[in-house]
Amino acid sequence: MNRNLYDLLGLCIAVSFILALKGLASPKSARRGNLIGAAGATAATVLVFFAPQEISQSGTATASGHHHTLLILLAILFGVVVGVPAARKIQMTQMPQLVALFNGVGGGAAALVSIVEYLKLGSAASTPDVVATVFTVIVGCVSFAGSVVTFLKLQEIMTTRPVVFAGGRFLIAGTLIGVLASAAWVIHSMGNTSLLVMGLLSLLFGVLFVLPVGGADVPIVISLLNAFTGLTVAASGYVLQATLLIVAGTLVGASGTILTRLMATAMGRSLFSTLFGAFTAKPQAAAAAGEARPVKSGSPDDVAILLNYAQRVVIVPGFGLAVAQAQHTVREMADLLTSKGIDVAYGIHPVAGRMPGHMNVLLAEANVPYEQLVEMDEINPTFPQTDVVLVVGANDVVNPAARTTPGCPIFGMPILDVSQAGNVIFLKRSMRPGFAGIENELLYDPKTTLLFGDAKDSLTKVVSALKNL
Amino acid sequence: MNRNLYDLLGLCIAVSFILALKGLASPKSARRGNLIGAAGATAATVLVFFAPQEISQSGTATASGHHHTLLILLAILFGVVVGVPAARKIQMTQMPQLVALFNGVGGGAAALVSIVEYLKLGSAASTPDVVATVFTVIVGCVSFAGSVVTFLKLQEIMTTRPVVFAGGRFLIAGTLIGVLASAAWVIHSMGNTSLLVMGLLSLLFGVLFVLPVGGADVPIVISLLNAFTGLTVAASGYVLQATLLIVAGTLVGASGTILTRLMATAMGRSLFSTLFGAFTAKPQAAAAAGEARPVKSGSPDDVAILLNYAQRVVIVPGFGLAVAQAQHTVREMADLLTSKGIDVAYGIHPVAGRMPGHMNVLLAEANVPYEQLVEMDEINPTFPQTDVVLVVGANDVVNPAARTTPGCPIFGMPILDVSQAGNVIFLKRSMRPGFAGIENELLYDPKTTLLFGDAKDSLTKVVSALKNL
Amino acid sequence: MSNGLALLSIFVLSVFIGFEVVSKVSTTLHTPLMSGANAIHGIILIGAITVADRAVNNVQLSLAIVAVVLATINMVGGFVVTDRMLEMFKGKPRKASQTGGEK
Amino acid sequence: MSNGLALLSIFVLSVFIGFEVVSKVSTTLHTPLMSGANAIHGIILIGAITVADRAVNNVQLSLAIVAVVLATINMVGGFVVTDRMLEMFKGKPRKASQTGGEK
Ligand SMILES: NC(=O)c1ccc[n+]([C@@H]2O[C@H](COP(=O)([O-])OP(=O)(O)OC[C@H]3O[C@@H](n4cnc5c(N)ncnc54)[C@H](OP(=O)(O)O)[C@@H]3O)[C@@H](O)[C@H]2O)c1
Ligand SMILES: NC(=O)c1ccc[n+]([C@@H]2O[C@H](COP(=O)([O-])OP(=O)(O)OC[C@H]3O[C@@H](n4cnc5c(N)ncnc54)[C@H](OP(=O)(O)O)[C@@H]3O)[C@@H](O)[C@H]2O)c1
Repeated sequence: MNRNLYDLLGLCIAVSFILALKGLASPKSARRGNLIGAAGATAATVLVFFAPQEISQSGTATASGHHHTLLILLAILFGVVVGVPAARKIQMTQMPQLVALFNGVGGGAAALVSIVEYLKLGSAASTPDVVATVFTVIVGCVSFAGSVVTFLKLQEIMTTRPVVFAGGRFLIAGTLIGVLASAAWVIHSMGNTSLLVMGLLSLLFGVLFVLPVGGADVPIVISLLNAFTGLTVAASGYVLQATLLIVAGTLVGASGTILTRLMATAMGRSLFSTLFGAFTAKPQAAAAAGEARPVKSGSPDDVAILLNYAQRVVIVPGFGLAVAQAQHTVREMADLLTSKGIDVAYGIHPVAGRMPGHMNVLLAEANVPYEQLVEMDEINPTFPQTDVVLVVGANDVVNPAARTTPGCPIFGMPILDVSQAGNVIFLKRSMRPGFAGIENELLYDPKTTLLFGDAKDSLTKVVSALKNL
Repeated sequence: MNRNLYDLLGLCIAVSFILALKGLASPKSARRGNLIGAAGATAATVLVFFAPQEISQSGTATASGHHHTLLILLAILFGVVVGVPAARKIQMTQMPQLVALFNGVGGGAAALVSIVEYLKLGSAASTPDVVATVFTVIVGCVSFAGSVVTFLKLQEIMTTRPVVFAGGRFLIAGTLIGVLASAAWVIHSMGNTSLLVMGLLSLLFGVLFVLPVGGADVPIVISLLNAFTGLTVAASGYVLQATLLIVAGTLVGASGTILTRLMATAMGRSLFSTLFGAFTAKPQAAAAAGEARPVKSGSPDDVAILLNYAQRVVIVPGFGLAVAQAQHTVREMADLLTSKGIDVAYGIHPVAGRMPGHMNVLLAEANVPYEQLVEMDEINPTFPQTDVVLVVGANDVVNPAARTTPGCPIFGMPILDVSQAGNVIFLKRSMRPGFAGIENELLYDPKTTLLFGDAKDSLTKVVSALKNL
Repeated sequence: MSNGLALLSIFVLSVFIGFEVVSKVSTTLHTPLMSGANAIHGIILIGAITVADRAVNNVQLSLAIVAVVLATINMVGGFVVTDRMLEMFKGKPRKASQTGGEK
Repeated sequence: MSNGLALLSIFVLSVFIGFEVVSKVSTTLHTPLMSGANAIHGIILIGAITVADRAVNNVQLSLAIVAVVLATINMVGGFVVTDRMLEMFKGKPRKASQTGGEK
């Protein structure tokens, strides 16, 4: 194929990715956008088999030509066979893990591509090429190893608590220095051993970097690694002289950066403290759970009565809803209330759940119309006119300590101001605190009723109680 | 200077222009953005004198080198001496003219640059270069000639009415064909005569294209020509291989396109009918002015009393405010009302005045805080709670015919729904209609009071009446 | 313009596009944004195919083939799961708001 | 990548940036947007200077010099008038809203 035509098509595919992201501006156009992006990606994959000779040119001209086509096609087929069922079957609560895993394999692929290209170029590589290769290999390996660890944490295959050991921070610093030193060695020697060392050190660094991050901070790390992988792909694009990879990688880099910043802000903490907090934090007193103060706990019937005589109910879903897989039951209850003429809305905190927008996906899965999902800034002024707030498995996002207790880990994080409402009902299993590990004063408030138990069970009971009223 | 460094600086300057436009997202950052853009442009101008030899290379190598530097500096100085005072002294009501003029000279400059480059390349020019040159010359000349005519119209040096003559549309079509034919000739022959013919025909086309456009549609044409000039500059950038020109020109092209579309939408008509409406329109009966129906006209004292006892007053400024230069007097009155404890806001229609956002500029000039300027969509719901609406030299933007009279020229245009308010006061000089030339039923409404006279005079009288109350 | 500079320009402009476009994404869709962006970097697949195609020995080939598998999982899986999520946001609201209308 | 294609890519990406950035411009500032964009295309000045500098005969030189003058007027005048307008939007509001606060 003619080189110009090939590049032109590459540009069109880059545009399709831009359109894919643009589509996400509204739920209406989002799916079409994603399909455009997928079509572009498919077209790119077909197209690359017809790449002009200059691109499929090889260091040693002898082995050039499409000798490995069949093998490549089989590899693609294998990837499809692995990837599609995983993507189809995954539960929406497990999205963070899946994204982490896909991100990791992407980063790994980018690192491998650069390594192969580097091996092939050998001493013919120019310094900028080598620098770009070094960047891709380091960041790709960190992204790969880090993502695998986050996956293990989120799947709870390993502990979700920060893993900190004596001298940990020196080990991390040492590894980082090792990575940088080996990078200099690669650039200087252009050898293969140095590259291998650098790759292994980078993998080690990726692991060490993520280990001390606490379970619920992991999504921030995933998003950061996502941005890194994007930049890696862009750097590979530089080495391979492919505009498409540059544009696509940069778009991902930008989106990862924005999401990371957004999560950090919505959680009221800096990125730095997320990543390195475990080293500096004074170990929290694990918030002596269930202390002697009295709370008002109620039965499903009490809750049903409160709800039944309300005019306006706001449901605040949180991470516990995801854990309990209660999204369908919540919706059933909301429909029941609506059919009784009660005004029902969902108040969505930006970091409720474990990924940005996680609650929206879970509730959309349960067919909740997205118009009922109200963002924090919009729902907060309506709490004074709300009779009952039903907090389903959320804690930190409604904890008034964020406003009142300077120095607590979530101080400064904007919260859903549910204490303004007439009644607050908490569905949770125990008096244990939420992710941030701090006591929630609201649980002891006279207007609060607690319904203990798994959110799904509790909701099922409330639904049948409501039906009997 | 090293070519790579030069190009890198060019990229930075392109970024400065992007930042300049980004700054306009809010009045707070706008001025800084513009200064960044201006700094970028200045840097570019200095930089070009240090361009690497490859760029200042010449077709015939003999004459190369910086021989004309002094002459060029003088030309720049002359341009500054002409441009700065014009920009400093112009009145805000005359902005459309000034923009038209600057746009025209820009288009002219782009056409000249391409012509000179073409003359120099001679037969060495490649076909893509020639095509780009042809595009630049045509669009640049159209933009230049068209802008000059719009300037003459807006300055009222020539009639502001559509100029239509028998066979006009055939002449336009003929000229257009001539332009295209001569373009083919240029591309085919690469000669100078053909270029000259093409340039002259393009100038003629520019004139003929704008002549039939009515005075108040001219801003749309200016915006369109602005977009065209942007594209011309981008095309010159292609010929001269300058990324900076491509980016800058394209940004302008996009902004012109968006503004053109926005104006056309806000006026409720298609771009096509704006440009070619004069050919197809049945001549309107010039809206038999001041017919026999009774209106309620009041004295400045009546108006002052109405205002004085209002709780909330909305001022709707229009083109007449600009004509009467009444912006300062309006503000004086508003301040007076505010000091009496009356709630005052300005309702700004997107196409009030003669340029998009024109009223905002005029009122900002009079120190009206921009927070008081309320956009149409926001102010419309507040009219039922408004006691008095003071319409200062506006007409079409409050004309209910846009809602009620299918087939009238402004039907479908969104309007300020002032008839919902308790009282409506019109300040105008006569019963003549506004730009669209259609009767305004609201003038005959029982809740309407008319105060005839120049807006500035009337307002001055109202102010002194208010002071005496 | 040198090739490197052209690529740099493309990079810089893409940064702006990325930030502008992504900052307009509705907050409701941040999870699909994450997985969609994730899918997009699966485009490294074409890089993997290119290097696999011109691999000259078995080490290169096997590394490249692994890269092809990983990148395919990333790309295909990413788009499929994003589509699955977005499907839930589409169409349904209409049905559901009719339900809302019943009351 | 050929030079033409690099320039085309830059053009296409700029189109996106232009639309994204401009569609975020506050409606209050549409008049300054028009004059500011106008000023930006005055950057054709650098094209005019380039061709003037390498003009080989008087026809070329005089046309190019005219272009320099026109482009300078466009650029300098455009930025100055935009600045003048934006100055009115800046700072003043604070003063004025203090006035509002007096009531
Ligand atoms: N969304 C994001 O992007 C993101 C990213 C990173 C971190 N985070 C963090 O995650 C936290 C999210 O706040 P959140 O309020 O949603 O969650 P949370 O503060 O972690 O609280 C979750 C609550 O759900 C309860 N729960 C757990 N499993 C349950 C079940 N099966 N049935 C009923 N209740 C159950 C827990 O109490 P029991 O154990 O007593 O049942 C707990 O009170 C924030 O601190 C945020 O900073 C969010
Ligand atoms: N803003 C834009 O971007 C733009 C662009 C193109 C076209 N337009 C068009 O321009 C029109 C703007 O509507 P508009 O309501 O602002 O203006 P308009 O409909 O043209 O009405 C202007 C009114 O001001 C009065 N007037 C003129 N000079 C006056 C003076 N010295 N003192 C007092 N009154 C005076 C006129 O009546 P008397 O003659 O009786 O005094 C007339 O009723 C729309 O039709 C719009 O489509 C706007």
